[in-house]
Amino acid sequence: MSTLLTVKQLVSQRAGRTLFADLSFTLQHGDVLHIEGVNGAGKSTLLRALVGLVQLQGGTVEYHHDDWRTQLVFMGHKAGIKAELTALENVTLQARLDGYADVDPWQLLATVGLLGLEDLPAGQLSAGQQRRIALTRLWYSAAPLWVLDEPFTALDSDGIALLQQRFAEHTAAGGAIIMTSHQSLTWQPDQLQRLRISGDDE
Amino acid sequence: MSTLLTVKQLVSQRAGRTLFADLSFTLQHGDVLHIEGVNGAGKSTLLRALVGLVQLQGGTVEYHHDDWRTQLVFMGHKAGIKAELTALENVTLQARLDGYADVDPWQLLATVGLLGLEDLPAGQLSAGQQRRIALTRLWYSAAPLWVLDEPFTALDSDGIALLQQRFAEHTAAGGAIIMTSHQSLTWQPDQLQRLRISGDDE
Amino acid sequence: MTQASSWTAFSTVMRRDLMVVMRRRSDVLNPLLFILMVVSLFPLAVGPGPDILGRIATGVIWVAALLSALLGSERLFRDDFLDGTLEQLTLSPHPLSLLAAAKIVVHWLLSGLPLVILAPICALLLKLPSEAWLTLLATLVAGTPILSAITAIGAALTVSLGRGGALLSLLLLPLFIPLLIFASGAVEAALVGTAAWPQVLLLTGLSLLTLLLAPFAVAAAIRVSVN
Amino acid sequence: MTQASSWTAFSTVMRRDLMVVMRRRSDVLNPLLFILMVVSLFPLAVGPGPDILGRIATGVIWVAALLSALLGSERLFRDDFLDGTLEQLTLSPHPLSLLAAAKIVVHWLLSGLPLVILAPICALLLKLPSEAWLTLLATLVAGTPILSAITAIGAALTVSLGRGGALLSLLLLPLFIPLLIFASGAVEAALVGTAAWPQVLLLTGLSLLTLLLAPFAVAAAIRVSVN
Amino acid sequence: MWRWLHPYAKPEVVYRLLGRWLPWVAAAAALTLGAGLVWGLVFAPADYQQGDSYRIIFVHVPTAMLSMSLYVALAISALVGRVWQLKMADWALAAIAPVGATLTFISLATGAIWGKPMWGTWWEWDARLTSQLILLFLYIGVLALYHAFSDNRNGAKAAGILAMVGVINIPIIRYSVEWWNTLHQGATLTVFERPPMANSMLFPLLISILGFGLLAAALIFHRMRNEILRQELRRPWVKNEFGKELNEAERT
Amino acid sequence: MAFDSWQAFIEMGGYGFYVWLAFGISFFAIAVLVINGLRARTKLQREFDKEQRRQQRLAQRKKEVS
Ligand code: HEM
Ligand SMILES: Nc1ncnc2c1ncn2[C@@H]1O[C@H](COP(=O)(O)OP(=O)(O)OP(=O)(O)O)[C@@H](O)[C@H]1O
Ligand SMILES: Nc1ncnc2c1ncn2[C@@H]1O[C@H](COP(=O)(O)OP(=O)(O)OP(=O)(O)O)[C@@H](O)[C@H]1O
Ligand SMILES: [Mg+2]
Ligand SMILES: [Mg+2]
Repeated sequence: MSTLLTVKQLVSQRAGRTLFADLSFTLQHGDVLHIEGVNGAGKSTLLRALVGLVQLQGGTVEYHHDDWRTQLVFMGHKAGIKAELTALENVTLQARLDGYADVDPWQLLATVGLLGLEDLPAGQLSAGQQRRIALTRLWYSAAPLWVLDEPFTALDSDGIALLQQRFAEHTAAGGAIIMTSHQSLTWQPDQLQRLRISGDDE
Repeated sequence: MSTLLTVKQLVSQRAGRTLFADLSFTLQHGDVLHIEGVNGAGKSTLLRALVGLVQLQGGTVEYHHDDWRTQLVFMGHKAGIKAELTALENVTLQARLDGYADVDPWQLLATVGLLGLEDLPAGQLSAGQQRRIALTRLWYSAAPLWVLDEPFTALDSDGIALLQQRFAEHTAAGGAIIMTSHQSLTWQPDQLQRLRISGDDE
Repeated sequence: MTQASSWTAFSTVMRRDLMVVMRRRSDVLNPLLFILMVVSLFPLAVGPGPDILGRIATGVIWVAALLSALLGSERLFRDDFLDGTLEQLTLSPHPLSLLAAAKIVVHWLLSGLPLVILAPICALLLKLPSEAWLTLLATLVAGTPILSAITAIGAALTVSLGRGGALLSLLLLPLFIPLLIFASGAVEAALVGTAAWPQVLLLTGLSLLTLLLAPFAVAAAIRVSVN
Repeated sequence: MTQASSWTAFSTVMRRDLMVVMRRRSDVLNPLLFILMVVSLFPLAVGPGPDILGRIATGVIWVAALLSALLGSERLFRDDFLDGTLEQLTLSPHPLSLLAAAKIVVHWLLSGLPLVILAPICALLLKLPSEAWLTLLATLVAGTPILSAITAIGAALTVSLGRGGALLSLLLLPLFIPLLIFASGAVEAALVGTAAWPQVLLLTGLSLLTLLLAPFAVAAAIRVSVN
Repeated sequence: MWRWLHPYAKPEVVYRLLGRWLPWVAAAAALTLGAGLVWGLVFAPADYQQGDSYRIIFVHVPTAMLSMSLYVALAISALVGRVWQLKMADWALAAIAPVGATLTFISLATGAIWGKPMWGTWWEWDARLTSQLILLFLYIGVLALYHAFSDNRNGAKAAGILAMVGVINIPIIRYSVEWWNTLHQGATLTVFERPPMANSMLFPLLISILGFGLLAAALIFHRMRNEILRQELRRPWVKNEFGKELNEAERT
Repeated sequence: MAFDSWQAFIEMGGYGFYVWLAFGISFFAIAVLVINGLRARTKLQREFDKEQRRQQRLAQRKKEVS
């Protein structure tokens, strides 16, 4: 399998504390990289740095694709949906922004179990339902690399199972996933890497 | 043990769907009530109704104490802390608003493992650390009834263990807890009730 | 909870909101500078003739008041709503109307007070004849609390998505107009030499009435929004 | 991603923002009401003499334009920042400056366009002599986009701060001043009968220049704020 | 170019270098400024038109001149900071802004005071005065924005963007104000045209200008050092720097 | 020397108030700037001390834990 991403000697210092130093890894197609660490270890910082949202103090992140932004789905702690818009509108607009103009939002909503709720403003949906709206992105996107920060937050066990099933499909099709989760995976990926950030030792 | 709360025949209809109907229970001192249900079942709605944030379509909630607001800690999906203020300021101000003017914020921060981060604006802390700030409330409050919506969100396993230990102390001292959680408890309370809301059947 | 601790809650809400806006001591200056800038826009816009400036001075200063009230309004409850602080306030053992009053006071401290403080300088910059200064100040002292109270009601109503709320707040905005009429009428009276006190008295009465009732309206609006 | 899909992204950002605002109807109408209030305040304050009113009319209308741009500014990025939409925009495969341009357009549609539409009514209310109407309209059409562009820069810079409007206005008002002066100068010229077109042309040029450069500044500012 | 700058961009190196220069620049500033001002105040002859009031010129003109050039310097360091990602440019930005703002304020204040005897009014919405006022506002904006961020690096970036936008605006402001003013009223109150100045006045003025320049440099150096410390406070090298002082302070 | 006496120097040919006010304000402003810079340094020193103490607290706590 070919390499998607090479990360070399990343250093992050935040407010005077060293979160991680000399962190390197490579990511192949089909890989799942599970980043672990206690609260405040620096997992989110690392993910955000990988997608270019945060500047680190050192190191390089190298994508083996010219137009790397199109190769990427990032989902952070915040869902990134608009509370004022309905689920349907949110999905449609999100897909268009991501560059997929011809998705079928109804199909997507059905997949994540939101059928029948498509006309409510997202702000009135339950926490898990709001996350599900954002997660629809994983069903239409063709990007090989998913960078997901705590994707299981607020999901019920059915939701988690559904998502892991999608993960399995994605990696089987050659996609790669970098994720954090305080809940352990119930699914065993073929190519699982674990990376533990020990934010404690200063 | 005496009764804290009696709930009779609650009915909730939202946007035309019936979330639950004829829901009744009583809560004794020392009880833990775990409310279960899929995403969108109506768990948060129920909790918010119990504390008076939401008006339901029917039923009664009866507190066996005159000044019930002082008997209560509610924590919802949103942490309720100010991103602009430091952890220390957040804890101090939150305690004062709750009516506990003489808490030791340093001690509280140490308990939840935020020592050394007290001077950073809360918005710059990690997701779990922000939740921990909000959770300090459970260490100083003398209220017997805790109503907690997904208290384990964003916490690492140490954090969850810490919180469950605090739960055990609280119930041992006669307190009661109503909570929701998609993660199952690793702690076995003496007086555990489970309430399943099946939002599915319309 | 005793009376005393309700007072603590009041001051805590106030302190918290002020701290958010003023992380640093120098932030205190921001509202003041803002007023100065708004006021100096007009001479630049209409040209520097003193006769003209003096005549529009009242209008300018009151527009500044209006603007600074409206600019601060959106933040008044929106951030609290989004981060969950608002629902915690609702659940506080203290009367919500008291906490709402604290919000109104904060809003006034950040938008009304700077104007009251700077009124003399503004009057100077705008070349308002000196016989009207006191009256201007009096109208500001009496009138700006009304601005804050009404904006707070509007902001509380619109904070969540409720469309009804949004429309209601539109109904509130025009309530400013009588205020503006009374205030500029008073200064005008002082300028031409007739007695300005009836208008000022009226404003003061209105102000007291509003301040008395507004906290309850705000509290009710918050409860609707949180639901 | 092809060129065409970048255009889709542009229009999607615009559509989304407009839809959000339309859900909260008061957000649309508030700026309009504000402008009308400002404009109707001055006849009250200075008394109904047409000579003075006419002379200050341009200034008042332009100041109203500045202020209504400010009023809409907080909303521009704050909610996006808080709910995570802003970071998604940053990660979009389309150039961020293009999406920033969409934001600028939305801001203009909500604060500049209403003014352009209301200009005749304002001119009437303020008794601006009719020979200057066209020039006024021309300056508004050419100038308000600059307002929106600069406001967007300021809003993007301050979005992560949560300090409220005073700081933002502090940054923006000095940058607005040349615009104010050029525009009121042009109308003045039309009033005294000299040619106004050089100024209008200048404004148009400035406008184009700003619209060309501002998206990049906004994009840079967003990246700083998201960090 | 970048390579060459690189070793100097090391915080501790810059810090020590500035520390070495600071006493010399400060001494030179004190000397020239003292000489220029004493010469101007005591020895230069009175102006035949303005009498002794013209002596304000020895503060007013140097500060007015510096106020502009410092803003340009501010914008340049912002640009350098953005393009080459040099930390040093960020520190310079943070150090220049307060100095520039103060000098702008001084030129405004002295101008206003001078205007009272000369024109009979403290303030007039005159072109030069107005554009100077706006310059002060621009400075204040940059400062306020910089300090609003709790992370100084982000603060410097944000303030830098604002400074660059502002510097594009300066000529426009200048031009607009000049033009606006001449339209509304005759050129009655223009700041007087450069008269053929006698050497006895010109020399002290030039020396004062030099003096104020050196003073600004000294102040900027000092502030840059503070800025470096603020951002490197938790680095080991600062421990050496400060720890020593700490121990000394504890002993006494 | 442009002045005959100390008195004349203070009076500045009738413009004494303006000249000295201008110089006074200038001096005051620069003094504020200088003092502000010096105080910033002492404040940094204090912050540094605070940081040291924070580190100590942390170290102590870590010892307690382990
Ligand atoms: C608030 C009032 C004033 C302000 C803001 C002000 C501002 C300025 C500015 C910005 C400059 C330009 C420096 C340069 O081009 O490098 C300047 C120069 C000058 N000002 Fe003023 N000024 C004020 C009042 C006065 C008054 C009242 C006088 C004397 C009657 C005066 C005399 C001068 C002179 C002689 C120069 C040098 C001219 C030149 O080199 O171009 N200023 N002032
Ligand atoms: N903008 C910032 N400025 C300063 N420090 C920051 C900033 N963002 C994060 N930090 C610090 O970096 C550390 C790591 O934060 P991060 O969000 O990466 O943790 P995390 O591993 O994702 O934790 P969690 O499991 O709670 O999500 C935290 O201690 C936090 O204080
Ligand atoms: N303000 C509201 N207006 C209309 N419907 C609402 C409102 N709030 C919630 N609902 C509906 O009520 C249902 C239950 O929501 P609730 O938040 O109680 O679910 P939940 O059980 O807490 O789910 P989760 O596990 O995702 O947190 C959802 O389907 C939602 O659409
Ligand atoms: Mg995280
Ligand atoms: Mg829920």
